[in-house]
Amino acid sequence: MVPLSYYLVLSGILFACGVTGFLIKRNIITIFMSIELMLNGVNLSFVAFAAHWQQLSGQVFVFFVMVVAAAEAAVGLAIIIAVFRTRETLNIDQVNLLKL
Amino acid sequence: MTPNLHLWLIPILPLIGAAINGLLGKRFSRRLVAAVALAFCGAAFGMALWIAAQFSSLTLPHVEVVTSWLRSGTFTIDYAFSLDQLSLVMLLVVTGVGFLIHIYSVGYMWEEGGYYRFFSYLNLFMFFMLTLVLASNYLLMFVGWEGVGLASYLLIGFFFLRDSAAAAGKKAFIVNRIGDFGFLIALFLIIQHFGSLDFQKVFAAVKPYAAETSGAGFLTAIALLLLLGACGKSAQIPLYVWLPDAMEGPTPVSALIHAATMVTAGVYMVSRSHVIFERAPVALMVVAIIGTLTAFFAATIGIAQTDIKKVLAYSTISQLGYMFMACGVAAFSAGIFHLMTHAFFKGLLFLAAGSVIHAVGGEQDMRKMGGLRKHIPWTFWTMTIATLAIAGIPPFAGFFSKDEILWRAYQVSWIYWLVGVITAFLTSFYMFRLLFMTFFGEYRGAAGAEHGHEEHAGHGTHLGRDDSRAGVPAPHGHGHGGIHESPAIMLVPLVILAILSLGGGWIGIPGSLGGGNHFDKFLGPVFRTSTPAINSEHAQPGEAAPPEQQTEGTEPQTGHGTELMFTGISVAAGLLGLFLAWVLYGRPTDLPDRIAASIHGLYSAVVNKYWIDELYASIFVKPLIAISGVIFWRGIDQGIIDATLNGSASGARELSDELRHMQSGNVRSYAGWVAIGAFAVIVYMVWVGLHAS
Amino acid sequence: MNWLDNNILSFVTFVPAVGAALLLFFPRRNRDVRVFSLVISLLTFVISLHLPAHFNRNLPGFQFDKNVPWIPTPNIHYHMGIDGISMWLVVLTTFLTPLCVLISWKSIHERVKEFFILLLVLETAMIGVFVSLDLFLFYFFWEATLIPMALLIGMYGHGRRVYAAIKFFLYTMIASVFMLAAILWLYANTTPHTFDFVAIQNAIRDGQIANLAGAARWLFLGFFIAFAVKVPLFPFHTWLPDAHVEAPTAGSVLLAGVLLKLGTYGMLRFDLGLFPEQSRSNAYWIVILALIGIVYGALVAMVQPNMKKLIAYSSISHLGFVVLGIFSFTQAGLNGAMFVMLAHGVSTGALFMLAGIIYERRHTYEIAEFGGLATPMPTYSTFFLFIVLASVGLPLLNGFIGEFLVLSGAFQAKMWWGIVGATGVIWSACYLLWMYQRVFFGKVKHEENNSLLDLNLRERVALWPAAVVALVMGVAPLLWLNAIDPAVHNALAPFTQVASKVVGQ
Amino acid sequence: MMALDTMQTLPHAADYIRILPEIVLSLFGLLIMFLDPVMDERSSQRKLGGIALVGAIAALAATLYQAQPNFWGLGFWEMVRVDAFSVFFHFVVAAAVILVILSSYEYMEVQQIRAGEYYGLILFGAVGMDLMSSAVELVLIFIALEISSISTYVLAGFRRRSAISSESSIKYFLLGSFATAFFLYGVALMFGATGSTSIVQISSALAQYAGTGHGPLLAYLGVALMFVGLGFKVAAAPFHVWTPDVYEGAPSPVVGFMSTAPKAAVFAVLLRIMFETQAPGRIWLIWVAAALSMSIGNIAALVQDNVKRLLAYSSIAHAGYLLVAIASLPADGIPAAMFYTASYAAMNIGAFAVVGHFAGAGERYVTVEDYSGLGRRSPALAAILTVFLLSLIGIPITGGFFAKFYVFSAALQGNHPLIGLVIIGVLNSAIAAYYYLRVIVVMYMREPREDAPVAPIPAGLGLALGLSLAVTIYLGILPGRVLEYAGRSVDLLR
Amino acid sequence: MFHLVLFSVFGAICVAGAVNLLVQRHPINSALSLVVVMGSLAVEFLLLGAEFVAAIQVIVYAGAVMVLFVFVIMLLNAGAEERTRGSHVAYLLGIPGVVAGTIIVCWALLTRSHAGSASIGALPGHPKEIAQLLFHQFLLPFEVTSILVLIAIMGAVVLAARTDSAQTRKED
Repeated sequence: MVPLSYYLVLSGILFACGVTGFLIKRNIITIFMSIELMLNGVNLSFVAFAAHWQQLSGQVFVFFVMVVAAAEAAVGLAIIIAVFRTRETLNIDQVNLLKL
Repeated sequence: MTPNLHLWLIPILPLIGAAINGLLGKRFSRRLVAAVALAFCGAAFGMALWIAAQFSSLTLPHVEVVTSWLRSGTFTIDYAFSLDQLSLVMLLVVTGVGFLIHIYSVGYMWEEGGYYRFFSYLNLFMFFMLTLVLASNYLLMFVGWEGVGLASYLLIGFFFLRDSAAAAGKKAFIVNRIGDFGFLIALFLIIQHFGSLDFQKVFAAVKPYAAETSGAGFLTAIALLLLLGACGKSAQIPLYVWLPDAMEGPTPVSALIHAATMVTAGVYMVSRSHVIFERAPVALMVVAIIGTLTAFFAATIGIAQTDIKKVLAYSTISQLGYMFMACGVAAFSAGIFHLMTHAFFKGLLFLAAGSVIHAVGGEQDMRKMGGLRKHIPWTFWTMTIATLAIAGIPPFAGFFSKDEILWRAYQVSWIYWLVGVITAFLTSFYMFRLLFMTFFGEYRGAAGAEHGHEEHAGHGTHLGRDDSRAGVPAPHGHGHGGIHESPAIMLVPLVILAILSLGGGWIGIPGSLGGGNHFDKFLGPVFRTSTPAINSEHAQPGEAAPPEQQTEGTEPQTGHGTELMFTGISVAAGLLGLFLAWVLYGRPTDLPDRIAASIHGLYSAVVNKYWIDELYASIFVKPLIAISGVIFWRGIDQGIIDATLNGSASGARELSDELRHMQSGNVRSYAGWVAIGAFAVIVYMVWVGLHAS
Repeated sequence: MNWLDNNILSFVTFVPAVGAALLLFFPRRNRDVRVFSLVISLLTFVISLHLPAHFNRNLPGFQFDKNVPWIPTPNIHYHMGIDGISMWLVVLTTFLTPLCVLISWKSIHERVKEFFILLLVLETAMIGVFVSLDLFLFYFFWEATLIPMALLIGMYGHGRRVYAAIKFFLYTMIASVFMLAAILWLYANTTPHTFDFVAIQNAIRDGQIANLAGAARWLFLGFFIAFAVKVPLFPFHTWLPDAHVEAPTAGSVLLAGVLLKLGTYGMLRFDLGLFPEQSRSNAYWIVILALIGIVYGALVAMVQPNMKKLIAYSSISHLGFVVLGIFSFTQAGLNGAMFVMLAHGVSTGALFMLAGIIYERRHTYEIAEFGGLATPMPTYSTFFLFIVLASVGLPLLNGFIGEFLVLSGAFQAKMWWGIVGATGVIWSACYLLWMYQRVFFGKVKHEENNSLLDLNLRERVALWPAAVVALVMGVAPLLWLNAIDPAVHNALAPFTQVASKVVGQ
Repeated sequence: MMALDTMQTLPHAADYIRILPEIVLSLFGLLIMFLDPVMDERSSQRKLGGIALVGAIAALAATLYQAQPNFWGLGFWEMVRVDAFSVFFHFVVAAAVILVILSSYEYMEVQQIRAGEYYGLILFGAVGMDLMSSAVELVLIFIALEISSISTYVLAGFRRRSAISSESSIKYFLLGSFATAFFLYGVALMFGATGSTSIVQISSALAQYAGTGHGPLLAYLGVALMFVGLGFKVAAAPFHVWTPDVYEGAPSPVVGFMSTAPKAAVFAVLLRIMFETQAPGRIWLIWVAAALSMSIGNIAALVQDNVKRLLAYSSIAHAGYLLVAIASLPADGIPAAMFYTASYAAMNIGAFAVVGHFAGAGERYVTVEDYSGLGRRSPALAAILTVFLLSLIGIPITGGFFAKFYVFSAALQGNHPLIGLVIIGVLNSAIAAYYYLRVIVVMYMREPREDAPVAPIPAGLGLALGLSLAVTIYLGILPGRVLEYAGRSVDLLR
Repeated sequence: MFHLVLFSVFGAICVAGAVNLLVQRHPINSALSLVVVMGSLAVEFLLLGAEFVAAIQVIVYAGAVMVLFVFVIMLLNAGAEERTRGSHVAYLLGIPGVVAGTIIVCWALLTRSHAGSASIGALPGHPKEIAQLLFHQFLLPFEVTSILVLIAIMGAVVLAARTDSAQTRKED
């Protein structure tokens, strides 16, 4: 028997790691991965809550999240490629023509 | 049931003339212009005479309401004209003298550009002056009051190419405005206390009040404020400064406006409101003091002036001082009497002076004249008469009026009398000085005629239009050479006025000289009905005060003997002045210069009119302009207010500049902002949540 | 009420707008545009004359009332109506506009079409402000006056026109949002929600507005600030000189002639009308500001080197009289205030026209550039003198009546108000006559001035009406006052009660 | 009814009508996808644009058909609800799509953009937005949100030759999905707090939670995180930072699109979540966000020289005004907000259409200075832009005026009027006048700059401008009917 | 007990992977550690009984998506990220904010989310029931996802497709 809150905390930590990654990583792809990490964290809490409420809809939600994540990945990576084409860099700090 | 005299026509007629000349005159020939002007002015005069003719049949005061002018709530002002003895006298004087001067001007101004302008202004003046005289309420009077000021502004500035003339006109208007300020406040006080400006109503309301012997109440306030107005208009201390400058105007203007009529408006107004003044002893005293001071003060200045018109100007101020003195001692009829005679002889003096100036080609400096009596005899003789009159030599008009005033002044305080006598002496001195310097000795201004051209070198700018020479005084006597008598059309008025200044005083011969003092009696109804009750308890409005309380016309306890003695003294003073003038200026001598040298400081003070103009300039005008310019405009307006605005604007821009640095362009910092925002939101919501549960 | 009386106000208001709309489809040929807009503005004037002609001077309250629902939510009505106060302001507007068209005949060279479109739109907006009795409608027109005016200044002005335009726009805009807030508050707190002026007035009088007590003060100020800036009252006045100096002649004429009156009209109608008690309690400092404005404006005007700036400051001084009169809460004062508004509209409008005329010839307003103009331009100088005298307040000309009434009213309210105000009589003479002397008297100082042409026919046609009206207003003020007086009496009605209340406390 | 729905295995016919606009849009999207390859590259743009236009109009028609009350109600097992509220937003979205398609009609050629995907993405994105406004189930909301987001990510990067375009795309994408994650986490917590993802049940659950401890805290957290996500999407401070960069880089018509339609949809979601679930503790949250957005947006815009950036900041500010409405009482706040979205859509799309047209190939002329003397070079364009700008300022007889007006009057309703917020708002709208005015001033009061040529207004753009102009003016003169319609949806959301 | 052990072990692996993702400087390492995270998450799902979810977690996520990532990394042969000066906002404000926020949230989750405890397979999510839901109640979302995928495809095609003149530089 494990308190569900442990699962929730775990998910929270994962989410936090994702956010941190977004903040500190420079490589666009890695940043994108951090986002995926956040989503995973969210998924965990969905499943946990589903278990708590005995509601399958939580798990279904996770399913949809995964689909979305996949779609995002496709688009996101395409965008990354496009950026790389015009900039020849993956360092987010150098993608700053637009400012002020 | 009194007949409808259509009083309103009297002012309107000259107005029509003014309108015609002003709008169309440009296309008229000079004759036509003159004809129009004379016609309408004459018509007014004729009407005045006609009214005078049937005056006895009127129930006085005779009021005619034309229509209502303005209304605000219950407070209304009508176009209402009233006629009583006082206004009749003024009416005759104004129209009569005015008409004469119109005639005179036809000749005098013949050479000037802007002929039509001149006459339209002149008629305009008549309009306003007559409104002032005939008005039946203070506001309508104020209309005339301001209007004459306007007319004098226009006429003083008639030679507008001369900066001095333009400046003088402005000065006159503004100084008058200062007086009018007082007048306005007085009106407001009257409205506040009596709810009306109608003479009859106001006076009726005032009558019950007792004289404010102890301290000063609102009546005193009203009186003093009215006095301020009067001082402005009648050139009394401290507001007299505009009148000497006003001599920049054409001479007939000086004669009409700045001697005969307009400047006496103050006296008229004070006498008109005598009901109020009589109840404000303090104010009366102030009037008397101002009058006395002015009379003396101006006379002293008059001594040293060399410009013939300036001398006359100061003498006018001085004579007006006499009139104020009269009013101040509640001898209103005497004041009006002097007003009338003064109108005659001073008008004459100016016209004569004009004729002199005309003769010597625009020269006004007496030092450049002399020995003119053989060239222009008519002018000489008429001017002599006028001089005798103003000097108070019997039996000329001035004698009687001035004597009356002095006598009445004495009864109030011997100081007034003393100063008055001294002034009389000074008056005759400088007047004869003028006479001698001008007409006796040798002609000193050989180049005068030529001199005239440069004097007002205004005609550098000829544009060949009608108005081209408007505003430049024509160099008189240019064309026909040298010194010459004026044309008949100018001499006729001189003669008529000479007769009047000779005999004009006879209608007011005091009893002490075996006369009946008809003038005083004539005006009696106006001035006698109203002496204040000792205490307001047992005095109802409109009730005539019992005879023994009357200050007017009561024969003083001192008998004829003393009165004759005083008369003698004043005459003597006049003669003394004549003699002294003869000694100093009658024949060529350097005595005057030596005297001047010996009392140099005093002399230069007098010559420079005690530097009053400079004083005013340095304590009022300059500081005001400086403050407005430096402190208000540059300082407050631009320095503070605008600066603050622009400052706040630029402040916003800087803030904005700071804000845009949020946009570092770096995604991670954006994410940072989002994270911070999220953090804040979370904290807040958790806080709320904890409090909610 | 027949059909015409029902809709006359709508006609007066929107005829110029329609004209502007038609102008859009005009070819860019200047002459037709000018003629057409002249016709339109004259037409408007003629129509507007219907108002005084059929105005019933005996019954107080609003006439030619037109009240139809416009927007259901919020409950906004197309509610128009005039009383003796607003009627004459409407006529003033319609009277000045044709003159503006005439005066801009030649001085506008390019983008003529746009100019006249803006002018006509502006006219509609201004009239709308005066006739609308629905707070919303009022605000609507109030804001609508900003754009055309700002564009007129910015597009056709001189020198620093952009700065002036923006300053004008922001200044008035920022001020009027406070009024908007106040209006919204009133709307939200009246039950049933309404913008109707009369309804709200009654609601306030009968104390039917929720928690008004606390808010009234702020509402009053909200309205007041907007009006004070428009007037402009002393500390808020600095936009005016800039706007005037840069504005084209027509712009200045309408700005001084009408736009400033929007402010004073607003004070009269809304501050006094809605918040009598607050007006009372705030009157003191407001009057002090007004007095400062009178003296300060005059003194600053005296030292202006620029003719137009001088006139601008003189309007500040004159409008000070208006505010003084309004917040004296006396019959005379309010009558006078109204009359000064009208008189100032005519005479200052004419002054700006005259300034514009000389600008067309010399392209400068610097007084130092002139001098001795009376010689080359006698007629011009005569007109100028006449108008100057009118605004100096010479009796029998329009300026005097108003000032006299205002001052006597103020004097009754508080003696020293009247006294300080009356000094204005002196000041105005000082700065105007001095300016006149420097411009017209003396010898011609600059050669180029010798060849100046005197007024041409068009300019005379533009000036004569102003001059005549200035005279008639002075000689027969009753023509105006007998309509104004009852309205003012009406407006003052609450103050008697307030006074008693004040005494009661 | 619900029970019945869950029993039966196939949805009603009515259910399909309840998603009719979405269906129409998707079909046309597919059609475009199929046709795109078979047409030749050059001539395809106009044809496809035409088809897309037809599709959008059809969607509009579908919305109108759907609008009849007998179709209202829940559909697809409580997934969507059609009511005045959602219909209104469907309408706004469809209209926006029409305008955008028209305004990008020629823009495509000028910028050489692949038309097929462009129109397809717009149509599919519109599907997402429509669903957002009608969905009552967080799952569906989430997916719809993603659809509209992803399509806009891609659209933002559509000027592929331009580095800034792709940059704006990547920034938008990264930050967008970042925010989505927050939203999702919020949803998770909400689910955790109530055990359901259906808004209907959530609200009932929260209702019965009232008082009893524990549960709500999660709910609060959920609301908080959802607000972060949605606030980001509507560019509300402090989640607005992405807006200027993205708007500057993205193609102008797209900016016009994504600053209006998705925003409207997200606001619909916000309204639903905030009001329908009676989201606890929302008022001050939104109060602060609104104040910040208005102030930051307007003040930061003061010194912007790039028109697109300037309009970006202005859109931040406008999001702030909208939030004011959401902070106030539902009865007046909801209609005000809805009206605001509508009028804002009209004027903003119009403005960006002008900007896009004027910017020329490669969006070269986008600084304020470039607009010098536009009033002379192209009076029509200048005049139209002026109207839009005036409307953005909030000057009478334009929709913008009434929009602000309703919002502020809504905020002043009730016993606790948000006076402070209103004061901040009106002051802001006054400040805002400055920078909009700057553009007008430059257009009319500066000498023309010849180096920035102005192409004559083409037909499509002209039509778009005319339409949005008409709408702006109409809303400025007769806002009554629209507002009244929006008003109907109030009780449905409470 | 056994449950707790499994949870803690895989939870630890999860966190470790997540942290490793952060510290690794080469994207490929990060990607691999992310795979680890996902794998262990799948186990956690299983522990909660969500078999179906766990399965697609492995297949779709760890399989498809991550492969895509790796592929792109290879395609752009992204090297180790170089140290460029980052943003102060992110470090000075972001990180502390995140930490604090996490603490608050975790605290809230631990104390206030009275979610009970779960035994192994707390909520068996058999594909059957999931499918029931998906094709009834969640039919609409399910269908809509197809549009989502469509968009994704289109977007990918548009953006990733070589432009005719790919070598053009940035225009501004």
